[in-house]
Amino acid sequence: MAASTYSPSQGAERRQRQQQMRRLSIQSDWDRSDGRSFIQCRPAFLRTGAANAASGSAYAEFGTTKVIVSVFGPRESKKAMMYSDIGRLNCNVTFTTFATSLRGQGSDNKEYSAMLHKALEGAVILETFPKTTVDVFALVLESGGSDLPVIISCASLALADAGIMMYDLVSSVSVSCIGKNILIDPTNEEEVCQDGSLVLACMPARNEVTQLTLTGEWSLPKINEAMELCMDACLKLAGIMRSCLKESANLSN
Amino acid sequence: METTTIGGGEGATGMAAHMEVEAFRRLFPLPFYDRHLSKSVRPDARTLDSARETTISLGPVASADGSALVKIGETTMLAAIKLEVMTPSTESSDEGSIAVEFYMPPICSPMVRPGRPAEVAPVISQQLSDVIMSSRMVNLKELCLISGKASWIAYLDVYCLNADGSLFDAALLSAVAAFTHLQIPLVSVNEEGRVFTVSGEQQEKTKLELVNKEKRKLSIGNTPFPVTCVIHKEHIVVDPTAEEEAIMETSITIVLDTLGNLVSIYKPGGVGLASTATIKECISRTKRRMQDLKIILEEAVSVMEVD
Amino acid sequence: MVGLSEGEKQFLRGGIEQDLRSDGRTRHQFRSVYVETGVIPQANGSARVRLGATEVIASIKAELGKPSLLHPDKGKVSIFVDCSPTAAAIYGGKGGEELSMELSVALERCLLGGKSGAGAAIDLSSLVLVEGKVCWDLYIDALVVSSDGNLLDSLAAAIKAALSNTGLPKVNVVLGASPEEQPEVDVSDEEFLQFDTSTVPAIITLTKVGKHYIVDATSEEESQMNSAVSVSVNRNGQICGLTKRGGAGLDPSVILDMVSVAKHVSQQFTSDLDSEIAAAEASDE
Amino acid sequence: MGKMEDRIDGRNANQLRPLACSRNLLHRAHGSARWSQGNTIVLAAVYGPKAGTKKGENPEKASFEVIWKPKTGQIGKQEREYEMILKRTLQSICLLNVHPNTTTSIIVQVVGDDGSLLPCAINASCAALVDAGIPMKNLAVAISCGLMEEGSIILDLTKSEEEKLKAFAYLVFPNSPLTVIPKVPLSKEQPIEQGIITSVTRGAMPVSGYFDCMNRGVAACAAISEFLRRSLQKQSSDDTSRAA
Amino acid sequence: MGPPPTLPTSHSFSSPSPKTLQETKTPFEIRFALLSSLSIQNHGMRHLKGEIGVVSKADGSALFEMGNTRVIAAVYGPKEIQNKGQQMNNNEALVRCEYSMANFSTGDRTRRPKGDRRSTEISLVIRQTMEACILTKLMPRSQIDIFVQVLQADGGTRSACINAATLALADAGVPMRDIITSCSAGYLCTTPLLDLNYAEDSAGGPDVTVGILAKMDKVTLLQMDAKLPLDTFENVMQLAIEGCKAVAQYIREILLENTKQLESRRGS
Repeated sequence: MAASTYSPSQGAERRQRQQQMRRLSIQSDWDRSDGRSFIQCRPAFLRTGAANAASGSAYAEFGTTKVIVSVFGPRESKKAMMYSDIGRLNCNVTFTTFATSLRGQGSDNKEYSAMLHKALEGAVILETFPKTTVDVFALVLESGGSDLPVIISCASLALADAGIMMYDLVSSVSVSCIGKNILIDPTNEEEVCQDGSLVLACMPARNEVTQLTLTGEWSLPKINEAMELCMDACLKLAGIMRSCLKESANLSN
Repeated sequence: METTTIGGGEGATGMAAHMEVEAFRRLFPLPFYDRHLSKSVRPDARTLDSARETTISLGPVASADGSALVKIGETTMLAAIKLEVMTPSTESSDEGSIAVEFYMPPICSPMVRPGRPAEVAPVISQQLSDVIMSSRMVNLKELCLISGKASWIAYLDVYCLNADGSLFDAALLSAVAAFTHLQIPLVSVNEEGRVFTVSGEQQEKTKLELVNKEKRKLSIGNTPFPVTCVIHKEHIVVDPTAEEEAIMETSITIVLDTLGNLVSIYKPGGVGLASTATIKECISRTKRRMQDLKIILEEAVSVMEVD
Repeated sequence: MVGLSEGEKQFLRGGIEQDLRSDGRTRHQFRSVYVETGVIPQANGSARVRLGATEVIASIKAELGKPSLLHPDKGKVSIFVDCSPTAAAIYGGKGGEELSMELSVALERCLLGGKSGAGAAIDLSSLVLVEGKVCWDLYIDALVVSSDGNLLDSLAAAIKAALSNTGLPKVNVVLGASPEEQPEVDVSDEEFLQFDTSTVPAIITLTKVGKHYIVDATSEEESQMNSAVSVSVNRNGQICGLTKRGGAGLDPSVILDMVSVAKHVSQQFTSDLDSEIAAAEASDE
Repeated sequence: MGKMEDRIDGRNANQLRPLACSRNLLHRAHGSARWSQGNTIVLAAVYGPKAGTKKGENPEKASFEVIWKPKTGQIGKQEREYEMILKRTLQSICLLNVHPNTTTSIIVQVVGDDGSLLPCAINASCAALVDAGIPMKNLAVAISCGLMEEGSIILDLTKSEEEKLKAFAYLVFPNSPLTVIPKVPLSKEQPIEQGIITSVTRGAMPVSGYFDCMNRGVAACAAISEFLRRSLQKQSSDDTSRAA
Repeated sequence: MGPPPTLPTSHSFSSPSPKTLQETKTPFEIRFALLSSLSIQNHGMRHLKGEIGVVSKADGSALFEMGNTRVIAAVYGPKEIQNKGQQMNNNEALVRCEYSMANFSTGDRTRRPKGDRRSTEISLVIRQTMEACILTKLMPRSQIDIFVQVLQADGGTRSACINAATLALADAGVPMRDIITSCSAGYLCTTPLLDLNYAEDSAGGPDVTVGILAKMDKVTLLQMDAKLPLDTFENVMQLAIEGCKAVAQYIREILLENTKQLESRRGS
């Protein structure tokens, strides 16, 4: 045995996944486990001001995916940094040890940190805070699928809450490709058996894509279809984000 | 200009007449608090011996076996317990174990940066595990599955989501609440000796032999409840905020259990000294606060049961 | 870390606008690719690829391992890219870690397909020897020795060349009587199985400078980019992965256009690369 | 004074293990001391005050840093806690306004651990600070008190006693100016006015038990501080003293 | 890979049939070949190969091979000091060195973290050795970075790195008082052995690494592990010095050849 302790649910989960995979790959039409249609997102719950120690913060809950993002700054850059006449954006994503079904290490997720940075850097007007750094720290409390898009959307909301200048809010949505079908906003179980995935982050008001990643095998028309689906969902999500910001602004007035 | 925080009393009070409150608070924090305390009120309108509003909600993390979210004022703690199976050591073959870890992720405070864990995090971590073990809140024998073969190890991970003083109080309270909420999964053993979970329907279908049919909940006896006080001159300030902790450096944490035993008196140095009378006073505050916390915890549990 | 003067920048941008880049190439033309295989004798397969002044080495090592619990019918492949400080002084210390991680992730995304394994360049199920018991673990290690832009495309080409150079020894597995017993493994040192690399895609990075996009950018050209899109295209013209780099946003229609350009360019590059690999293999024999 | 039940090592409940303190052992350090209580031995070295404070410390005061070196292995959570307790304890006995914007480092090397490690380390660091000439308000004296099952109290616990006992406390008292004037007994009527600097407890105990510990602790600390004072006053070249 | 160059000088050092080693493919075969070479008990040096200018973006670079050990060195600088905190002395150039091993450089694949103890130690050794020959006083307030990357490790990586670094520094045009070359020698089965490979090195015998300033005939680096009687040690060290001299001869030829090429390119 490799580890001295183990989670007793491993076996059951494996069976469940295999069953699901078999089911999904055979059928072309099925119901999603949470009753949504293929092009329906999970209900989104967004709030700003989740942690008052930060300059700005936001909490996002999409189904069981729960994320808190705090934004600190603009504040002094690290001493080792060289002079820069534009500001720096520093992103860090951490998962709690209990975020996933198997207990994790609770360490930084470098890959997501880099992706978050790429998705946001095009939207933040770095010229407005020269020589300083804005820190965007995300903590995934629970991972329930589509984690990265939720982190990105939540982070841009937190940036807005902190009053950092941006060209537009960044909203992000992912789709999974399973068999012939394209599923929007996939859950964990769906992500495990996906054949391909596409994550898109965009600034809807400017119709610009700030980040796009794609895995699996895709044809050109299919990419087109998935991107349109995502852009559409991003636009709607941005609307929800905007009303959340307005709400908190009204409250503080 | 003389701005020493220790002796700046007179100069500061003299200047206070022509100064905005916020500026005075920033420049002369100690006289600012002194003047408040002398009138038995705190900047957030609390009296010296009242704690901030405390809420407990159980089960916020679905992927954990037990979890709780505790807020004391703005201080927010999320505790979750995940159960894993281990082979018990030969000395305590019929006992499980508890592994406690306390995290301060960078989101909780501007002082914490990624890659450099906060200085106090390991200290609180150690304090938590000491108190949980000292109080014998959890009977480790209840975590045993098959004597000598398999027992539960409860990984208790407490995350500070927002740090605004009295971190240990919130952390211990969330840990206690998470243990109260803990639901032990039904398990069975396969021929290789590995333990695996059994869902309800599976059990009906296959008639697997269950290992722990009765032991689904831990019997939590002797729940420990903490109160942190700041000692400043002759005042005892209950449940300090981060600002109060930073300005008035001496703090003392008292943990009592429901039987009235003293689980811990923790006073790591500090300028102020704790005399017998002070400690007695703190203990009586703790007793009062314990009654409130008990009710809050019971209410949280009853809300869960209604759902 | 490329310091260019205003004049140089203008020259570069102007050249790209007029479809004549500073080294004489057109916008959609690759630098000549040079492949050498079998450069690391202790690896199962290895290759060195040079694109202009960019030089990378890839090595494939195969070890016998146990399939993961979640995928008992699949072998494991992991890709690690390392940026040697020799390539640029900023990769010294921990400076290269971020880029190394980014390249590793991008390569894994392009070569290993979706989570279910669909669209993977390397057929993971072909790596399994006994289901749930024994499989090959492929460790793909790549090293950037010299860097002059377009690292991702060069790395993908080097990995493809290294894979076609790879021979996995034939293995005879004798299962033990009880399920707990470790199976006996007999590794042949004479018979080798070749890898089929026809499904391995090529990565084409399109760098957007001004209004135009160019392929195979040098580091000077990369310093002028607004954004870049790396597309991995396999022989059938299917897209196997896509990564966007650079901060500036792109219009969705531009992205789609870039993808179709990449698809077009990939045909020429793939055939060039394949013939280079074949030539290298022949000289290696 | 309770039952005089003999302990494993033959001491009675009130008896401390043999104390030893030697100073100025290390050449490079500005001050150093080795303190032993039986087989628990700690070596403390003081460097500083050096210019500047670390980030997050108040630059208007002198700041301290404590580095704990375990006997073997890596520093863990327990050691980090000890570092913090030691730092705050020492901060409270030093005059912080004398050298503002400086940092004094105290390196604590555990040589032997046979229980009462934290009290021993506090005593050693205190002696090392005196040796380094760091301005201090008063000395701090630390003691461990264990609470027996039937309520009696034993002092200066060994490791095996710490493991067996239901509850024990590490207490740190200031050595008050009272002890400077010899032969003024701490009478029972006189309450402990100066109070405790530091308190760390393990295990649940009745509230009265804790106050018993405090009473007994303060008496024992008077003896320890007497020893400390004598050993610090000795200016012999050898500088080593041993308690009977 | 070009044709293996024959060792130009000193007939006493015969090449231990490098061809067979290079043609091998699998780790098993390599190990077998290495072990068989062990039984030959060769006194000679493995074949050498040096190449200048392998990294185009670097100010100076070189590839150096000693048998199966193959390293690349790149030099960046002299340039402005990046981190002022590292500056020790205002009157001298700051020399930095970083040694790294590729994941695939050894037979057993291991993922090694950057800056482990071994590589820190070797970095320090190389830095101190190179500092001895660089005229640091001529370049005050500047910094020279030397990066060495091991592509294949088969014993004597330290020596190969120092030789590569010398070539790279010369390529970068960094002023040096002399060229430093290095070679190792060991003592196995009562025979002093020159230029140990991995199998010989791991046999547990002593390993003496020597670095010399070739023209000045001075030893700047001397490292040894394990025990050796004093008189034997002298023999082994002498052997290593002979090896260094042979390497120096070869390096000089490469540099000369390189200069000639530069000259002809400029002339045309």
